[in-house]
Amino acid sequence: MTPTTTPAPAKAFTPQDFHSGLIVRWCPGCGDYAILAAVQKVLSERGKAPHEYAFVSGIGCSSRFPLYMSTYGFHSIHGRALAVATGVKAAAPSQEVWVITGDGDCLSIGGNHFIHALRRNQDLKIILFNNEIYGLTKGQYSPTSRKGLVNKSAPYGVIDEPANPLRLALAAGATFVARTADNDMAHMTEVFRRAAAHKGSAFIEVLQNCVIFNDKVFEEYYGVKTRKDTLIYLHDGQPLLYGKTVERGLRLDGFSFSSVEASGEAKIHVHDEHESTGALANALAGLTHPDYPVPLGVFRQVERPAYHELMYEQVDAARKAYGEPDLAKLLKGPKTWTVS
Amino acid sequence: MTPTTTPAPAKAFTPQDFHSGLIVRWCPGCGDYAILAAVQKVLSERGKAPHEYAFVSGIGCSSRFPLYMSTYGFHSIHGRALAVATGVKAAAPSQEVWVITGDGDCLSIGGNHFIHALRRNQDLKIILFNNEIYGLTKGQYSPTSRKGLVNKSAPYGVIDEPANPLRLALAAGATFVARTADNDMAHMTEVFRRAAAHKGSAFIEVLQNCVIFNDKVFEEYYGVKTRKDTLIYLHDGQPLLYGKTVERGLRLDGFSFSSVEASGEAKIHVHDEHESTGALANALAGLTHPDYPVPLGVFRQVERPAYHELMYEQVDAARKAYGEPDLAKLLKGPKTWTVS
Amino acid sequence: MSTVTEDGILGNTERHEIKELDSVTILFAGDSGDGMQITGSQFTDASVVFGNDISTFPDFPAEIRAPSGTLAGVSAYQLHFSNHDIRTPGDRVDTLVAMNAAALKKYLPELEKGGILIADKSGFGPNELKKVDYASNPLEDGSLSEYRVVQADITAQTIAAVKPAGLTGRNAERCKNFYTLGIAYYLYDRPLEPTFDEIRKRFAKKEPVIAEANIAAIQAGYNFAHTIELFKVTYRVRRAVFEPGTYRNISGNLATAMGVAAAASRSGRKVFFGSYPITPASDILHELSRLKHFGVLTFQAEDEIAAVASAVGASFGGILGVTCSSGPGIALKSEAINLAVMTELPLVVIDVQRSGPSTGMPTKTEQADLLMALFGRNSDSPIPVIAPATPGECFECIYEAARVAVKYMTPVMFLSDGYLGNGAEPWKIPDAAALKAFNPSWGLDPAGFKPYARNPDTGARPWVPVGTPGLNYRTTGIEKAENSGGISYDPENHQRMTKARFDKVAKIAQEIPATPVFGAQEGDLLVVSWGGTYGATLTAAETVFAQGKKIGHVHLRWLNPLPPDLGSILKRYKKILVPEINVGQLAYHLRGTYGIPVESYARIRGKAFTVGELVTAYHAQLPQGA
Amino acid sequence: MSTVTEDGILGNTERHEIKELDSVTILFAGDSGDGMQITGSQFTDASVVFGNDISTFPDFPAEIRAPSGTLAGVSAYQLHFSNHDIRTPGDRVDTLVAMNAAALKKYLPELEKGGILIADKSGFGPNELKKVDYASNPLEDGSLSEYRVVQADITAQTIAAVKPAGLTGRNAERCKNFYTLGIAYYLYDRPLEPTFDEIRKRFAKKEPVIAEANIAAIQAGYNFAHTIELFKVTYRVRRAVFEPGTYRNISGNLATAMGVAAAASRSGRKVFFGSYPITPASDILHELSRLKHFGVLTFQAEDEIAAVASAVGASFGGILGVTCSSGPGIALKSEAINLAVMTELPLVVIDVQRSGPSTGMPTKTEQADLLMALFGRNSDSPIPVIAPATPGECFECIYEAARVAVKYMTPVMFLSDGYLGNGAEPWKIPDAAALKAFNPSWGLDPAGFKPYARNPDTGARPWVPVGTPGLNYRTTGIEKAENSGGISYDPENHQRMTKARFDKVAKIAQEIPATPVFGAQEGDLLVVSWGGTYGATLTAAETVFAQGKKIGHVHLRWLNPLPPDLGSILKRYKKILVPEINVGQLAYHLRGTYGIPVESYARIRGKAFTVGELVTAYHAQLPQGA
Ligand SMILES: Cc1ncc(C[n+]2csc(CCOP(=O)(O)OP(=O)(O)O)c2C)c(N)n1
Ligand SMILES: Cc1ncc(C[n+]2csc(CCOP(=O)(O)OP(=O)(O)O)c2C)c(N)n1
Ligand code: SF4
Ligand code: SF4
Ligand SMILES: [Mg+2]
Ligand SMILES: [Mg+2]
Repeated sequence: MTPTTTPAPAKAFTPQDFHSGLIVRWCPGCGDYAILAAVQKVLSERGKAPHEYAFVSGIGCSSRFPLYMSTYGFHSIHGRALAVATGVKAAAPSQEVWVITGDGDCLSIGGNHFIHALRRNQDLKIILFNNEIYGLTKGQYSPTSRKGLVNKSAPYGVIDEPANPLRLALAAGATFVARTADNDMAHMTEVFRRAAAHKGSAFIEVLQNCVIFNDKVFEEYYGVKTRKDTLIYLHDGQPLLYGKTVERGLRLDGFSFSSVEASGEAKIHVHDEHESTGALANALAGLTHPDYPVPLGVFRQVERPAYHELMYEQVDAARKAYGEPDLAKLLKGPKTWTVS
Repeated sequence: MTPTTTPAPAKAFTPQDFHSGLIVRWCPGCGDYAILAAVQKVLSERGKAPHEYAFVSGIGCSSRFPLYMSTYGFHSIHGRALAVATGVKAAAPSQEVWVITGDGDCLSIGGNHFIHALRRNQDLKIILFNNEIYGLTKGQYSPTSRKGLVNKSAPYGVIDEPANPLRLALAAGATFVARTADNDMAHMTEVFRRAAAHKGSAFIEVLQNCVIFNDKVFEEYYGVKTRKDTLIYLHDGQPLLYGKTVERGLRLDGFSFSSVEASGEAKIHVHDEHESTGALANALAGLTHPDYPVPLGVFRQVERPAYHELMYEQVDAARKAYGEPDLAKLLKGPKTWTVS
Repeated sequence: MSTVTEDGILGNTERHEIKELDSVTILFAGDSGDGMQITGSQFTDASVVFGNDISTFPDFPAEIRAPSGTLAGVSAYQLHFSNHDIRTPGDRVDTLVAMNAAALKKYLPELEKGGILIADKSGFGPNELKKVDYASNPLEDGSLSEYRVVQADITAQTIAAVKPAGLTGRNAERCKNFYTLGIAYYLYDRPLEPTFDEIRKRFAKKEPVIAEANIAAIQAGYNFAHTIELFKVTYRVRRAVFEPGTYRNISGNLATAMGVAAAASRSGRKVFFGSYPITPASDILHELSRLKHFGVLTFQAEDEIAAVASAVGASFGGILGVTCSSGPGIALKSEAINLAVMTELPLVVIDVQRSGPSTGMPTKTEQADLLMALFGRNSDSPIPVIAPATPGECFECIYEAARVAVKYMTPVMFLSDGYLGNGAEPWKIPDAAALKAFNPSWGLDPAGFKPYARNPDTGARPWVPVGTPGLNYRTTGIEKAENSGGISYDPENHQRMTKARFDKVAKIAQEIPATPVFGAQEGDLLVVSWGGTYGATLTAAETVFAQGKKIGHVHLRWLNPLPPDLGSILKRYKKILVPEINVGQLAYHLRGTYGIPVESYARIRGKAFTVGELVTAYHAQLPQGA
Repeated sequence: MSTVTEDGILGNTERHEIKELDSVTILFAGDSGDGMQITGSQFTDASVVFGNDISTFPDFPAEIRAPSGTLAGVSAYQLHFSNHDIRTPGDRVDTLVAMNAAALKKYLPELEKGGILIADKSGFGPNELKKVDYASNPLEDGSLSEYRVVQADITAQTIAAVKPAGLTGRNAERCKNFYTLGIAYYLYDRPLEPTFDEIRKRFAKKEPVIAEANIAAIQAGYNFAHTIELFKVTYRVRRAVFEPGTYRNISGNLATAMGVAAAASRSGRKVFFGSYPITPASDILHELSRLKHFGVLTFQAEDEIAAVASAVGASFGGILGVTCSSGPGIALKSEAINLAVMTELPLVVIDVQRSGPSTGMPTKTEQADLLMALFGRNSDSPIPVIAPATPGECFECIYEAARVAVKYMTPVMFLSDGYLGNGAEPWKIPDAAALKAFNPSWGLDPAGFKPYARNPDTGARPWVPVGTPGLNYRTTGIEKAENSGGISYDPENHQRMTKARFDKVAKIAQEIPATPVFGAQEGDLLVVSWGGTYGATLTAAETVFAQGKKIGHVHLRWLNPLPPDLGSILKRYKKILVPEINVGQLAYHLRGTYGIPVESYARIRGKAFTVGELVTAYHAQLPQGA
């Protein structure tokens, strides 16, 4: 991932300036704390004041996030964060709108709004707190829960194939797709910075640990000790290398990747965030532990006009074509008669 | 596409046996007629009697389909065909359940059920009548309508990026994904035969012409005269060749295809319905006119246990573990006391 | 031929008798492809321009193109025009135009005995007769002897008439509706020129051949009727006396759309219109999509939930969210409407009601979503409900809904219906400049800003435009503490906030003027109506009052809150009767509110009341012989 | 130490006074992590096994793990146990266990003056005091002088007590709830052995250390209270007199789940349970997920709409569809419920009501979804509504709902609430074999099969298992012709079908037995209640009746249809009063149905009524001095 250069902030804000003052009420040890801190840190660097942001969420543990921000905030109803945010952005196109959502909120009840908001390229920064569980309702499986997981609503194990949020986002047409992890502050802040700088739908999956109902579900591959061998960090224009001593890499074989020794001969594939067809990002999104290293970073970043721009363009075009709105003329319509 | 060998029917049915007798009420010239005929033809060959099928639909022009079938049928509510079908299949696991849906019904209001039904690999044969418009409500744009299309609800042109149904189906984890066209009876019947034979979620997009509100929208590439040059027919294990004289083919360049002369040297990619990562199908699903030939046929076919099988396996396992259900014991629970 | 037009205007006085009538109902019926909606609208336009009062009722088939010749494929347009104030499209039909056997079969029961039937012979071939189970041709078997039947091979005559214009085949045949229009114009002594002008305006540039052919067809039909003296008597309905002013013809859906556009341009804030198409509400979306320059952002959402949730988001953002659907879609929106109730954001919810439950009869009308509007949300969730009485009133009511939504920071439900939405009437064009602007700025001072403080006059909290410096706040669907809006689980706070939400809606009563009562101001029977049954219920009440009965009539525009004076009005009558096109929802609501007996006249047939049945129903409630 | 257990059972007669009480309310309150729910349940179990009647009310924080020491983090369990029939968890608290300052702050107002307060000193450090704005330590500043305060460093003592078992640190500390339990057991003279057995059964295998530590903690608490004669007086509540039978303790949600399982195994058809988790309904899904061998297919859907639509599909398939949610989810289901109304398919909709509107106060109770249940769907859409009165009754009512759904081919709404769902009571275990089996086979003969023919006794159409040869049929949410079920837009058919759907629901009245009236059979005041307020409203009526007032009490199980004899019962009283935890929904429904005045006592505080406030409310409606 290429580090972004942030413009010098117009006014200096501290992360604390982005805190609403409400006591944060996640379980001690919950991954949500780190994500909150990362977002507040990134926003404090960007020069915009809190009132220039709006945070919109649905319902879930993660969805309480906006209440902890000093920005405008709407903690709405379960699954509808993206739909609500659509309206906020349309109403206030210069507002920077962030959406906070969970794997249940976004991919289960909210799945339809998810694919459509991405398809339209609505200018929203969407952070999916993926803990592979319904936290707030105390531990039912979610669409990202792994097959076989035993929990409250699946005492004999989950039989649903888990959803792949990144592949869905890509198929829906998202213009910015990334993944990061709650235990890597530096990586998180860098990904959030990149998302903030992107115009259009920016989708970020954060691997988020729920200490209560799904503890350590990512530990095997994102654990600090082993992660150099089990994760692969994506950097635009750089070969797909990983391993403690950067000794391994991904080689393209037809349509699939092979993990190979990064020796002189092996042709390690070079990451390209802007690859036109989206096939590279799709292939990377399909890599899972333990067969492959799990990719973190920006999978894809492309440009297309954002939805609110097109929406307002049509309004402006109509204004240009028909001039200032003339209500009296509208009411009269094409055909009238007069009674005196 | 490899032709399937249909087993000799136990009893001979005619397509007419699958007609409910209700007068078919689509607009004269509507593509829906041909799809109905194709389905009735395919079912008549398969040896199953009408009562062994159930057709479930939502609301839309296409969704009236089940009313014309002599099978069991449920013309339900807009967008919920897949959800309703989920229950039908669970209740009657030996019933063969087909779902008829439109681009609005399936991808707009029904989008969430779409991705989840495919993810779970529910054993449903899903035919999407894609006419890139809302027919029944008289011509508003749909999620598959092309950008810029002018219609009733977009007098200044559609600003939404169209959805790619096949890519969404693939990302959702569909185990059978195909595309066919309402003006090609032979191809349609072959694809439907293949879908019928598939166990698990089978998704088929049919390019369907709406003569009234979106006439000839596919004509440029599926028109009978030019289609050999503008479509490419997928055949498992065969190179991706097309053109009137089979003179062109698709070559893989990294992650994208190039259309090249099918001369001796060019390495034309060979289609593989079972390619493990799904990346090939995803790449094919991204090919659009006029840059590429539009693929028709089976993009992907893989095996995974179907949802109703897993569901009933758990019931059986529970029966085995706990024996015949003992209601009296359940009511008593672990701790009682007696008052005499 | 140049004199024929004048002839039309002057009337064919020399040649035959002209009878003056007070009002006439004509119904054009044919196959979906026969252009009956166009014929009907043209006749309507000619009548309004002439100066009649009118009321119309288009009746479409449910299918886009139902198979031709079938009952399901019949498309009809009913027009009632008169020399006085009328409010319904007519109980019974005076003249029926039937382009084929199916049209005749479906609508003959509506034709008055002795009424005129104009039939196109070519629509009564063996095939057409078989499709609707006619054993013999009714035009020939004497079964129509009680009617005045005019039959002609209209199709053939049309083809001949338009040939000179250069039209042949299917295209020529398509003009037959205009030929019929010509016959009808002759019969009812309508001027032809305005229609010719209209046709020229519409087609002349792009399709001059079509324009000429249509004109030729009208003229031919007119001449045919004139020349062969088809009718011994023709009819004339004089101008109605209208209030002075400029008028246009308007449908309810168009009036609704214009009302939303008016709210956008007069409120000082834009409107966000989030919608998902559904019959019979989609036309409002279509109209508004063309009115973007009025500050209306239209958003065709992926489903109804996104439609309403985005509208709520827009209202949070600071511009007025409006959403629009029919019954099934409104049901889906209920959870998100409740979010607007709880966060106290303005929102206008348009419900163009249709026949149900579930998909029901989507192209038919009903007024059966009242109780859903009042109660169709989880928990105690008050929202104001307003319902227009006529197509034209949709404009005023939706504007009022928007104004109240903003003033009281609440969702407002606007209950139109298929009958109002598609029906049309002459509408006195309101003065745009006189519409009260509304742009609340209460409570927006950053000093001491409290997002859930209440305006003492309205109970409303401040409406904050997102992005305003110093007013950053968070809201949620969770119960909130008074003033601060922070989350609160305190039992007494919840009690107070619940009360505050109800009080706020109750306060809207201060917007409702004194309720006018038609007829007896006290006495035996008070008829209470709401929504689209206004015309029929009032006309029937006029009839019965004119017969000397002690009957009064009240029509409600606001269903919640009810007018503050309604309770005392109800007490002045021995009986209360509520006629409704549902199983008795307003009757239940009045009983539920006032704890008094209320009778219900409930008919659920997917269509409007006739005045006749209501007169009978009123009499049944009145003392015998009184 | 070996004698202590016996001591407990026999009572400590020699050493101090034992006072007999009729009933006691004890409330355990502490931080979410303090294990108060376990303490409460253990005490409850000990009480039911001993033979008391009980009623409980757990009160969780909304957060999974709210920050410790805050008011929002307090978790409490209230238990009312007695020697006679009781129905509420108690108005006022006799003994309060407060593990920290927040618990004290939140629940002290509930403690009777003169009541006992048991406090863990270590929860009153400077930090804890600050978090809840205590300026000084109430345990020390004399502000608790009106109560009998027992304070000890429970944490430290627990740690010491469990050390021999091998537990240290955080794990040792975690046993402090058991230490408190020991104190409470001593105070109320409960036997220890059953709890020890229970603990051994649960932990001995997997975590023997934990088992021993917990037992040691209980014993230590007990000994502490005993040895230092903490209490001069201890209390004894004798066995209650129960109807003979075998009893268990049961919560409403568990009873509901078992009722669904019973329906699956006794109906002869499976049950499909489609649900999406939501507080406080999720436990029903959890329970049923473990009861698959009873023929319950559980399906955790992607959203509420899929949950209900799949259940409707299952019912079409031929097994009973059941769906379950709370208010916000029920709102989302309304469109699809209407599909079941229109297609006439059986469906059970479970609504475990919670405080609203919108997200409201999800962990708090309310009975405010009644009008949504009755009317929250587009158009005229009748569905029966049933509501259990007590946790145990959930079983019987849900079974009844399933039976009626199938017998009448209709959705049935089952209205439980958070108070019933989470609350527990002793429940006389019904005889499984005596549950009426139901498996309708009416109308399934292929000869003359009509999918929409009606059973003359019930108005129900046949329930066809999909796949049956010869019965293939199609259904739709569009209006259908009588008998054949083909699509029909005929106005008169729609009127008849609407009536048939209403008549069918009205016929369910034949399932309702005569309504028992408690107290005066006619007179000044009739109290009408429904749902979870049964216990409090009846107990208050008993009190007022015992005071010689002419008061009667009726509790409704069916809200639609209402009992056929209710109209005549209502007429026998001068006034009708409906106490409800909503703004007055049943009161409105009774007025709306009968057109008579009905008073409402409405409190919306997210919690149950107290008997005391109801007694006052009843008196306010009774003639003064009568
Ligand atoms: C309409 C509706 N349905 C269901 C719920 C209950 N509910 C609240 S949050 C939630 C799931 C939370 O899971 P997720 O989105 O993954 O968030 P997390 O708590 O894990 O952060 C559910 C089912 C609700 N509040 N509203
Ligand atoms: C809840 C609900 N919302 C909206 C509608 C209106 N509606 C019916 S069909 C339809 C779209 C049809 O489009 P599509 O699914 O593409 O089917 P087509 O008619 O093109 O075959 C809409 C919006 C409805 N019936 N119910
Ligand atoms: S339940 Fe899980 S996700 Fe929710 S706050 Fe606790 S640890 Fe975090
Ligand atoms: S409107 Fe279009 S899709 Fe619908 S029946 Fe007519 S041609 Fe077919
Ligand atoms: Mg989660
Ligand atoms: Mg379509």
